[in-house]
Amino acid sequence: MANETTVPTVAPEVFPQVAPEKGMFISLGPQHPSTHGVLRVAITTDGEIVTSAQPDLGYLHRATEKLAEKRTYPQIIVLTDRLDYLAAMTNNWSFCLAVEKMMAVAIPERADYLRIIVGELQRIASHCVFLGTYGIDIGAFTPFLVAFGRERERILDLFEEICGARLTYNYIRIGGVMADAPEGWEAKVRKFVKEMWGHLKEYDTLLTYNPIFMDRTQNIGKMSQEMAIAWGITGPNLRATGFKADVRKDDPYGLYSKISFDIPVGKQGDCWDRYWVRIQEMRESLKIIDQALDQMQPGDTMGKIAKTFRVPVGEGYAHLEAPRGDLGFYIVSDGTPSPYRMHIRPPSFVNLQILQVLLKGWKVSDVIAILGSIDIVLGEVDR
Amino acid sequence: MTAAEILSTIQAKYPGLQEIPKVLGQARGDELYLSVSAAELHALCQFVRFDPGLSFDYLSFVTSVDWKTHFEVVYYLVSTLHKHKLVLKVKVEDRTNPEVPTISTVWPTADWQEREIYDMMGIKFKGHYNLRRILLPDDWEGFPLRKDYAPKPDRYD
Amino acid sequence: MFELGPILSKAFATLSGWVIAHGVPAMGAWIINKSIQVGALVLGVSLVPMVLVYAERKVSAFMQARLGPMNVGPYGIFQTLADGVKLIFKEDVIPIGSDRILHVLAPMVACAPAFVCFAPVPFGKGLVPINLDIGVIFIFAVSGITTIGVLMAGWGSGNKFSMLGGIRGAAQIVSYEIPRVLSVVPVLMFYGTQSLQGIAMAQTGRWHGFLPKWFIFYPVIGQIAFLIFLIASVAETNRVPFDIPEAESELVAGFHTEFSGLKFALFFLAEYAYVFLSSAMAAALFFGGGDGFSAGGIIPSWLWFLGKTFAIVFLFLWFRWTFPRLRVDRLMQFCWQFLLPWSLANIAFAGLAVLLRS
Amino acid sequence: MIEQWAPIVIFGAMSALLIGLSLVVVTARSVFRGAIALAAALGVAAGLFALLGADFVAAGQLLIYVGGIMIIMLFVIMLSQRPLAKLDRQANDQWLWAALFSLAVTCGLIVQFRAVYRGVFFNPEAAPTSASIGRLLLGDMIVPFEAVSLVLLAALVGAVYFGLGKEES
Repeated sequence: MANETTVPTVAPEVFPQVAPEKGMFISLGPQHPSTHGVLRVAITTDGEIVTSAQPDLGYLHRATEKLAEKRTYPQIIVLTDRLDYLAAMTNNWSFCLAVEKMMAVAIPERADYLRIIVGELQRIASHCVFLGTYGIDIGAFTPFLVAFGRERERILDLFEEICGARLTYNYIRIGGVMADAPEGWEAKVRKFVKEMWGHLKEYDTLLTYNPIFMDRTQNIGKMSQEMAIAWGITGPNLRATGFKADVRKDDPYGLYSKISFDIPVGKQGDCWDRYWVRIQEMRESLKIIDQALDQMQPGDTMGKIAKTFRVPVGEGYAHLEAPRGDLGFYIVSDGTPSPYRMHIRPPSFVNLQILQVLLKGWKVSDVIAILGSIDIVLGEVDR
Repeated sequence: MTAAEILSTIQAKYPGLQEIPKVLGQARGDELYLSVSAAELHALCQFVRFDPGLSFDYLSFVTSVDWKTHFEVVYYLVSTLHKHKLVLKVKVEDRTNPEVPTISTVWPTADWQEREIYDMMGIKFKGHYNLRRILLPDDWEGFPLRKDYAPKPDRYD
Repeated sequence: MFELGPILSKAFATLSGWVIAHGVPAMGAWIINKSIQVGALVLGVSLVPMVLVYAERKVSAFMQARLGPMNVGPYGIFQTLADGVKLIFKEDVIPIGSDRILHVLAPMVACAPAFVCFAPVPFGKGLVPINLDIGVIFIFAVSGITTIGVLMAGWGSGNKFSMLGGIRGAAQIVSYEIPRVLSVVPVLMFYGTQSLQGIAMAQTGRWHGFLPKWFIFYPVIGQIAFLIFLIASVAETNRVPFDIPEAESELVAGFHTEFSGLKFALFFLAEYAYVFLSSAMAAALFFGGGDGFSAGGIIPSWLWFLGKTFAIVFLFLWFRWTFPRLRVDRLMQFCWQFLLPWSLANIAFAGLAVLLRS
Repeated sequence: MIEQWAPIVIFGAMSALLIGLSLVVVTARSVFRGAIALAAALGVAAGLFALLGADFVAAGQLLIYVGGIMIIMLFVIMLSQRPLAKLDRQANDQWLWAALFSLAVTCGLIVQFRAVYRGVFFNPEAAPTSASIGRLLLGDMIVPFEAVSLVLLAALVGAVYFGLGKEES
């Protein structure tokens, strides 16, 4: 097209065709056990092979961006809780980062460490849900009740203790966090971290290295690095292709620059790699929590912020590494108490697009394995 | 590359392009902001995507803002190789039939994001292979994120 | 002391004597006796799934760090009963697009053979409902009819997921039937009979005074045969890791997606009855049936038999709550490229062993 | 009395059922229903074998025909037909000739059977037949038995050939 001298890294077959093809048509969802919510995927198959797949969204659309234009900034934090409801902490955090960036307020160090601790706990909780539901997708029921019902429940108990809520926290506020951790909370987190190492070993024997599980997921749904970047894939899905990319390292926010941790990467970007990267990430999160607990000193947890405040005219974009990838908030302010325009860059929505090309050519029974490994939350896809 | 270096690299190829300067007191990140015309957009995107020095291979997001008099489409580009950023802004004056060329042929990730902008703000992306509503029902009237959108009263109003 | 077999045969002899004394012809007495036996068997077979469902819930709960049913009755023992009552009173839905006759008949066709299959099972010494000479083959033959019920359900529901489930089920069951039958052939060759009771009786005795003469303890041949039989039986009963026909995450509920109420309960009943049947067969074929370590002692043979059967049932439950599901093409590959060659090789080994012995 | 009449009654009922099911097979408008009726008819035929004391043949009939061949046939129908498709008459305009031919065959069979008929006998306590069948198949009849398996082998090879040929094109 424009530049003849460059070689496009995006292969032409990457672009999906919308023309309906002949063959058997299967409408997977919106009421199907494996679509993790209300997603519908329209699939046409030629025998066992998928020839086209079109995700159909919007069943959970709640007009968050429009609502935000009518709310004050602190009120919007409540809306962000409902986006990725499995990782509400990082949603709060990302929005607050964007507003704080525009207002240029300083955050007390203790608040920043608390944010890191709850953010990483949230990542573990979210990956626990992934682990459980992916197990169910593959047909193993026990990991679900172990990871979802035992470990995640303990994290939710910790959250309940620190902010009173179990799912929609509204804990991270503009300028700091809602409240300091109650007495003894840090010791409980330490105890949990210690025990979680053992539980992760249990997951490995139960699922990760189970031959049937590996057979179902290895070499299935392979994604190349170029393809992943071109489609804007972020988070564990991108890292599974072997590409070291993590907002916590590339564009450090909070106090992540003071903490040492690794970015686990996969080898070939198949379903098993995507799963394995998440398991490894839980280990890294445990390390981060330990370090943050060590470095945290007593102090204030809220910066100097007026009760009612205005954000200066202008625009700002801040993003962070949510459990599902690069979550960003783009805010345009006209100086009034509510944003003029707020755009959410949702990792699930962007990651989900690749299904259009990723599912093609795989067997029908692999569809579930691939869909589950992308790990989407419909609350964030539809907003 | 710093913002100045990116600007000079781009201006060597497209001398007409101007940076959007930061107004005093305005809140804004330290990314390079460029104003692009709709006609130039596609070629420029091809250039910044495949130029080895710039290599903006990752389109973080595409969005649009309704400024009442005109629309503004915002492209936020990141290079995963050089870790530098670039913001492109396209001004669309025509409110009745706003049109911008698609860049989903450069970054496939723009596919659904452009569809969402079309869905919410009614900006058409010329050359997009599948420009349909994505989140709202196909028979929805109007574009909700426009500032002049008046929701139809339903039975609860 | 507590052997049921002699007591029961005595009781039935007394009954028929009493009936004949009252002027009923011998054939009538025979019919009365058999009716009571069949009634008892059907009742017992219907109760077994209830016990198994409860066991499944409790076993899975303890494997998953939870308690399982606790509310209905002490430790939730009446939960299955309550569920059964619920299923009976549930609305019976027949989808508009379905083939009504097939839809209604399917659960019956799937369930009825499960009851018939228990006829030649030796529940203890002298405790076999009908001692068929072709017992093993009879069970294989009759249980094959269930597959037709599965296919009828898949087709008659008029639902794509059901049909995919039915197709998968048919392919799977027909394939796994072959290694399953072949894995039993060495047993038949060793004992020279097809009667389950005859096989179980032939396994009494001890090697060197302590090791029971069960088929499982024949070196190599016994273990291979049992493993193949166990794996193929899991596949035949559509249980994890071979639950492809009703793969929840892929096919909603497979062939029984459109069934509700009592009709669903019948499919459920059939599944658990077959789990019990396969375990009972394994106990009789490979573990000496009612043969125990204190034969003639305190523990009667029927308790030994039930104990062994439930131990094998536990294996089924354990598999289900541990393994993920195989993919459908891998499933076929496993059957045809692994199980079938090994079961054929095992028959060859067994032939050699029989030749050397004689 | 009852010992004499019961087998006759059971035989009559089963034969009537068999004939009825066979009629359903040829008249059913849905192929699938026809196939199900065929499976049921084969099952009843197994019952007839059992009635005659041929226990092994009855079990074999069930195992191979109902549990094997019929399932494969149903499988093929499910793969090739659409459920809920418009039901159509399954017979074409040659049904009259087919009926006449079947009638002729039936008459021939009746004539033949009359020559060897010795009365219906009901023998539930008959000696097990599997051992003698085994001896026959691997003894006197070994040559035809192996010849039949050769035919099956040829069919398998043919199937593999066609299966491979399809993949190449």
